[in-house]
Amino acid sequence: MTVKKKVKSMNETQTHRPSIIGFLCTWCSYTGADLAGTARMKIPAEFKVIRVMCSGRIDPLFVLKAFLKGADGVMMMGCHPGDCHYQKGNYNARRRYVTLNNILETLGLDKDRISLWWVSASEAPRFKQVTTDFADKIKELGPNPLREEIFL
Amino acid sequence: MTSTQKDDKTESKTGKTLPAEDGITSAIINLLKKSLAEKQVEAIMIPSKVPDTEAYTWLLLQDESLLALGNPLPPVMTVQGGKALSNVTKHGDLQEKVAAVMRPCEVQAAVELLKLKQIDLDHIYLISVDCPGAMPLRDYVNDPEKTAKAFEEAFSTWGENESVRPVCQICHQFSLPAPQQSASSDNSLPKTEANFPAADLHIGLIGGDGKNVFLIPATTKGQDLLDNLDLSAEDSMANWESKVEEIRERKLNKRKAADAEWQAKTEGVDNLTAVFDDCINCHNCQSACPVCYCQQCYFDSQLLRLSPESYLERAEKRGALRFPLDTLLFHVGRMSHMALSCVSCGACEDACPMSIPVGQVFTMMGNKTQEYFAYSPGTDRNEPLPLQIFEEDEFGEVETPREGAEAPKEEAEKNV
Amino acid sequence: MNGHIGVYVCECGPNIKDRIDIDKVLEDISSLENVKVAKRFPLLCSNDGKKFLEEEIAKEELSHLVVAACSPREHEQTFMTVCVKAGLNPYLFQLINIREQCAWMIPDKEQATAKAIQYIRAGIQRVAFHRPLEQKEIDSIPDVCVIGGGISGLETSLSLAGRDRRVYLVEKEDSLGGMAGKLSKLLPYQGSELSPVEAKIKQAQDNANIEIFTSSTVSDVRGFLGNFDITISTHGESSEARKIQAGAVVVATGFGLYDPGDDSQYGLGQIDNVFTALEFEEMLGKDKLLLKNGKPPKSVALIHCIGRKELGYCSKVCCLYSIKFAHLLKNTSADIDVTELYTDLCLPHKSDQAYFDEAKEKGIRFIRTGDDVLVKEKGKQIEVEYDRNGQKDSVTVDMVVLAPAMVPSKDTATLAEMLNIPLDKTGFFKEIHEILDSISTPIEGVYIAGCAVGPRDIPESIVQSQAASGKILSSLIPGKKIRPEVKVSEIREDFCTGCQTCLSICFYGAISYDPIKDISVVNEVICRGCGSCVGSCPSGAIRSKHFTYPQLYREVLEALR
Amino acid sequence: MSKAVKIQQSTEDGLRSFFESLLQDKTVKGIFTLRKINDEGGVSYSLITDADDLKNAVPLYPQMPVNAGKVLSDFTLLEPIQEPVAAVLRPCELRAFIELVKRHHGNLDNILLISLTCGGVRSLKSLGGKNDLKDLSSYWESVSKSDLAPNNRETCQTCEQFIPQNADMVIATVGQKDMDKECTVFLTSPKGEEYAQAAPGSTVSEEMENEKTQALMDKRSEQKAKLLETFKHNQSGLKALIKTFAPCLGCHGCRQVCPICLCHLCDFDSKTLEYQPVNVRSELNQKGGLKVPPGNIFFHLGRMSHMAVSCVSCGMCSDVCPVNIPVATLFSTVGDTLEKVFEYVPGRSLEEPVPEGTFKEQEFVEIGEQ
Repeated sequence: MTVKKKVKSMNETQTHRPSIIGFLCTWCSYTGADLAGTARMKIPAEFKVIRVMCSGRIDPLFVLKAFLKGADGVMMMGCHPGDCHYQKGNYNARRRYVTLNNILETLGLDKDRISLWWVSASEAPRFKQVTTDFADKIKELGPNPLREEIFL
Repeated sequence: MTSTQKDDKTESKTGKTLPAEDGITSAIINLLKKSLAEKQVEAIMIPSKVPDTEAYTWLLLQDESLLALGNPLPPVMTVQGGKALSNVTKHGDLQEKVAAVMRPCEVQAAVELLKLKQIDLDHIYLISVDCPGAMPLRDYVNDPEKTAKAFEEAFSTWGENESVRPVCQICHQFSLPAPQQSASSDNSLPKTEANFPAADLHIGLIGGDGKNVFLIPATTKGQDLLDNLDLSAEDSMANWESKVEEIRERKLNKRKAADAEWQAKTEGVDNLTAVFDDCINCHNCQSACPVCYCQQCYFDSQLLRLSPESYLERAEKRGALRFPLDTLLFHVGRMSHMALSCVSCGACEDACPMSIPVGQVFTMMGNKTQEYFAYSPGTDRNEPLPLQIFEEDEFGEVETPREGAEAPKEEAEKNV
Repeated sequence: MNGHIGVYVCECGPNIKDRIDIDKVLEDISSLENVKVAKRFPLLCSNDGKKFLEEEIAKEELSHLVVAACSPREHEQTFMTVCVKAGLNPYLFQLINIREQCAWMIPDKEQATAKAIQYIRAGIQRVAFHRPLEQKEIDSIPDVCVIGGGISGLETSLSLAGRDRRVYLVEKEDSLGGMAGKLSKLLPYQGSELSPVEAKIKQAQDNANIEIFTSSTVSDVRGFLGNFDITISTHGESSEARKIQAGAVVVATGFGLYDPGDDSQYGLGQIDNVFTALEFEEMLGKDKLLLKNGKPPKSVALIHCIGRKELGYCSKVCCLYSIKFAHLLKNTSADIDVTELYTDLCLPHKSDQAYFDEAKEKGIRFIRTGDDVLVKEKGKQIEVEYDRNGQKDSVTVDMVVLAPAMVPSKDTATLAEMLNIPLDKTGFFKEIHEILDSISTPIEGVYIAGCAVGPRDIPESIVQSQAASGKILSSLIPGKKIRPEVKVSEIREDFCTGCQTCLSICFYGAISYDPIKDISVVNEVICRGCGSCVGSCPSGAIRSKHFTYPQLYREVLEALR
Repeated sequence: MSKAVKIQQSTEDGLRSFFESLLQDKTVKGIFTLRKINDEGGVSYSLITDADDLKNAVPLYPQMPVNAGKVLSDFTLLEPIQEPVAAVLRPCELRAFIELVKRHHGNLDNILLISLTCGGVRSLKSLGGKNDLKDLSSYWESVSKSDLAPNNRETCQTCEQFIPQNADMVIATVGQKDMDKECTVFLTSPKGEEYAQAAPGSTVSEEMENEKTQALMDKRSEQKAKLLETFKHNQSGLKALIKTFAPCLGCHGCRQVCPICLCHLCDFDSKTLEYQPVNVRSELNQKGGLKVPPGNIFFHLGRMSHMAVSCVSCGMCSDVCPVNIPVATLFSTVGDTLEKVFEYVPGRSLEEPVPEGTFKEQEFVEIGEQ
């Protein structure tokens, strides 16, 4: 596809709808999300899933990158502590989240746009609840100013 | 060298004289606006001022309103333009027509990087501007207002200004980068794609007294751009040319003097060592250098590391061993890697926290080696890098080329 | 990249067709860079569908395949098989979940369609960065390492050796037998007077398939089902380490006994003639059932449930052996006065009730007390104070025997760490499921048996050991190949700076350090591909295959459209 | 009370004669310390093996050309030192070295760690980049008065960890009135006491942390509080962050000199994170423009997420920044936050596992559950 066409089709989708990225561990949270779908639960359309093997795989740099690229919200999701398919990956995820969270807070950036949730394979209702609550929160926060920021 | 200058004079260039009622900056900005509006280019890369700050940075822009921040000739050179352009095109064609407005030495760097496959100019219009030099970055950071004022004066005192950076004071490539004595340099227009010099389009200021700017196409690409903008190059640029040559002569002489001075100051290892004494190995010079493009610098790599025992031995040989090790080896080694392509932009000197005159020393070394190979960096895209070619019967007299690089290494350890 | 990507959207009956405007989807994506063909199909997971895809891959000479259908958990494998059949590396394929996590989640058809487009665009971007990956196959080792030489360890070893498996039996004490070996007599109704433990030890020693390591511990374990590298350290005057390989590990490390502590209300170690059950067993064994003054006791109090309240679980065996003690005491002299103080009676087996009734007939007193029992000196005798339905009461005796609860044996935590298997809140090893699968752990090939899992009596331990053996015999079949994880981590050598943070992050010990190259090295057979090490590497030297930075970054970019 | 050696010479001479005796009776093979390299007041770290060369040693010179922790790490990276060497480091340099050793970048074997109660170092910036440190009287005067020395690095003015941990010996400077007459060295480990036997002085026992060091501590804490306030006002928030880093050249000198940044090939300089044409286009189209080179803030925040938890606040980064970005202020402020969060003090102990390599199951339990 030529650049011109690409530019056009991108500009069409420019009218800003909030975008929330969810990094989901495949064993618990992603399964929980599937279950929510199977149960025909209504999940915010702006919530987009990126599947990883373990919440421990979620490199803080991804989250940071997504945040700086203008994601209105980023959710890290994994198995509840003690239930990790790989034993302890989610504990690492938690530490990395805490690190990032505190960096953003100290620098006075929108730390609330980044969140971490434990959602098990059977917790479809919880999945619906946390995604919906977070989506509402993001709507309150409004669009991520970084999306338009040039001098990054 | 001067002979080539004369040849240039014989055939005078043509270009387009553009009135600049509201000053040269707005004249150039309007030109860029026009080319955006008329879809001649899809984006502009130009130094711009970050809102609410005194800081300049490169901006690649599509939204013409952003041009308000643009300044084709900011008082300082932040990131070297060639490096900046390489940064966004080294992984391939941008597929967007971009007009990149740069200082001549930045254009030169871009051309060197092209030869080194570190940049993709397919959709890029390189536009150079007559450059009065740049102010020392440290001065600007410490007192932007004062430094900016001082810079304004540089436009009236072409080639004579003392407040611009030392390397700028002796820079002879302040205008359309011209080959020195390279065979392929034939400055008659129009240039064919097969043989173009550095910039596609040059913007002359010298002789315009701030009331006019001159648009001088240097390649067919540049010429087409002007034609499509209804700015065909019909006016004679003789006046501009002669003034440029005049200044160039003066600066070449200054440069000779400076080179001689620095050669004396750096003669022998002890002197050279003294110059780099204060070096703290931050390697800012290397990372600021446009033609130091290595992903992993050899001198940062583990390759030079030794066991503690051998460090101790080396120390005992001399009573004391300086750390970090091989500071001088780094500079001399880097020199040996890039001196031929050094465009004397002074980015290294600006970046040095210890105010080591690294730019001036490298400029001197650069000149020497470049003259040696009759090579002038970044002025002709088709001129091959000397170290990528060789003639079997050249330099018969030279015995062991590595000696030069080795000796200082040994000495560097001493520093006592 | 100039690839030939084929994109196929599954209607999945009405599931996707009715909720997503597939034609709109196709229109949008068919024009994208590198997309050779984009089509729809009624049901791709059907035989027709699979056949269709197979033909398409060949016909269109696809370099990459993208299928937009259901969750990868549903049919990723199905379509990967199709790829293999069609001669396309299955890792050059991406399944986009537009059913569960799109069509079924978003009632609004327009929104659902828009999101489906985004997901598929992301998939196309991602798949362009996929690299072909190869499925390795390695031989499995049928041998088994059994940790713990108690009744469970012995039973496991014997039943495995019986099926000609080589067994490495590791016991930390200098002799086999464990706790059960210390019992003087089993309950009379449980058969012969001669301890069956000794019989089993003998059998094990005589069995050529069993190699016994006494005074030894397992000091390192790496690997997974079919492929464990194990180091056994033998202590003593000449301590040595021996490296063995095994296909499975059985942890049968038994239990320890609750220590109420010197300052407890039970006077243990303070008052003469207060003994623990184990000390009492030894006296029985030596047939020297005497007080400190050398005289036989005229009255004995047996206190159950020591530590039950503190630990929060019943140890299941104390009641029975206390009753056993009572019987044995009565057998020594009929007129000895025996009192049993318990808070709850636990009589799990069919013969237990009769055994208890028999004890009562023999005149043994059973008193149900509250939790607070106080043992104190009273002249030459011992007074045991307790409350009974809220009434303070006491009994005065010559000897007190305490029945302390079973607790995890002391090296349990270290072993759990080494084997990466969890403990539960009681500190015993945690089973996959207390009821449905009480001998498996989250680590394939590592099993737990006997009191290592929690309080068990001998029959239960034996049954568990046999169960563990059965699991191993049915899952670890000689000659059967093992297929290790494909999507593992790899080190980019020139980036690695040797800080070894990843070593401490990897739970599987899959990463080791190469001092020559001064870099970390991933053992691709052991690595499970969780990718936790990636986020821990400051140099970005670790890449997790099939979840690389560019691959995930494409998804991020598209999600932000 | 801790043991100390008193030498009846000026502190610097005292140290020199101590080092001399160490070298002469071969107790150590070399002395690693700051050393004059020219008459313009230039200094660099050197490994001195020849006793005669000690005249050039300036162990207390208030300047940090490089973080010595980084140098010692390079020195011992391949293998431990075989024969004893004495090294003089400032507390933050020692902390950096410990952090590096924990990351298997260096080895403490056979190094006699000599540190000092640190009055801070002068910022290279304050010298206009020139190494002209001949006149130190003002510096030493304020140190003896437990004052904040003029022209010190900002991180030094706010440093509350100027009393070293993990050292074998500690040279007393803060609040020392007569450093021109006497040299006091505290012996803070058995190793230190053993080596001190070579020292030409009398053993006394004194309080290393006394009201004088406390006085400096108070001033620094006050300064730190002030800095944090101004930080909250000037450096906090997106706009402020962008302003702060607007002049950044992307030279990554801050990373190059950072002792904790140990990667020999930084992820942020690698192809992985470089912009492909498609990224450039998409951002250009999305925003109408982008800064070149791109990813500036990403680099700084990313680097932060990698090393801030171990930041020893030595201030090298700010000092080498050609455009005066207060890098150190930002990083050490974030470092302080993380220090509290993970209860991890960089360089405090060799035993504490590095935060990024470990976790506690019982920490942050509320997170992710609500």
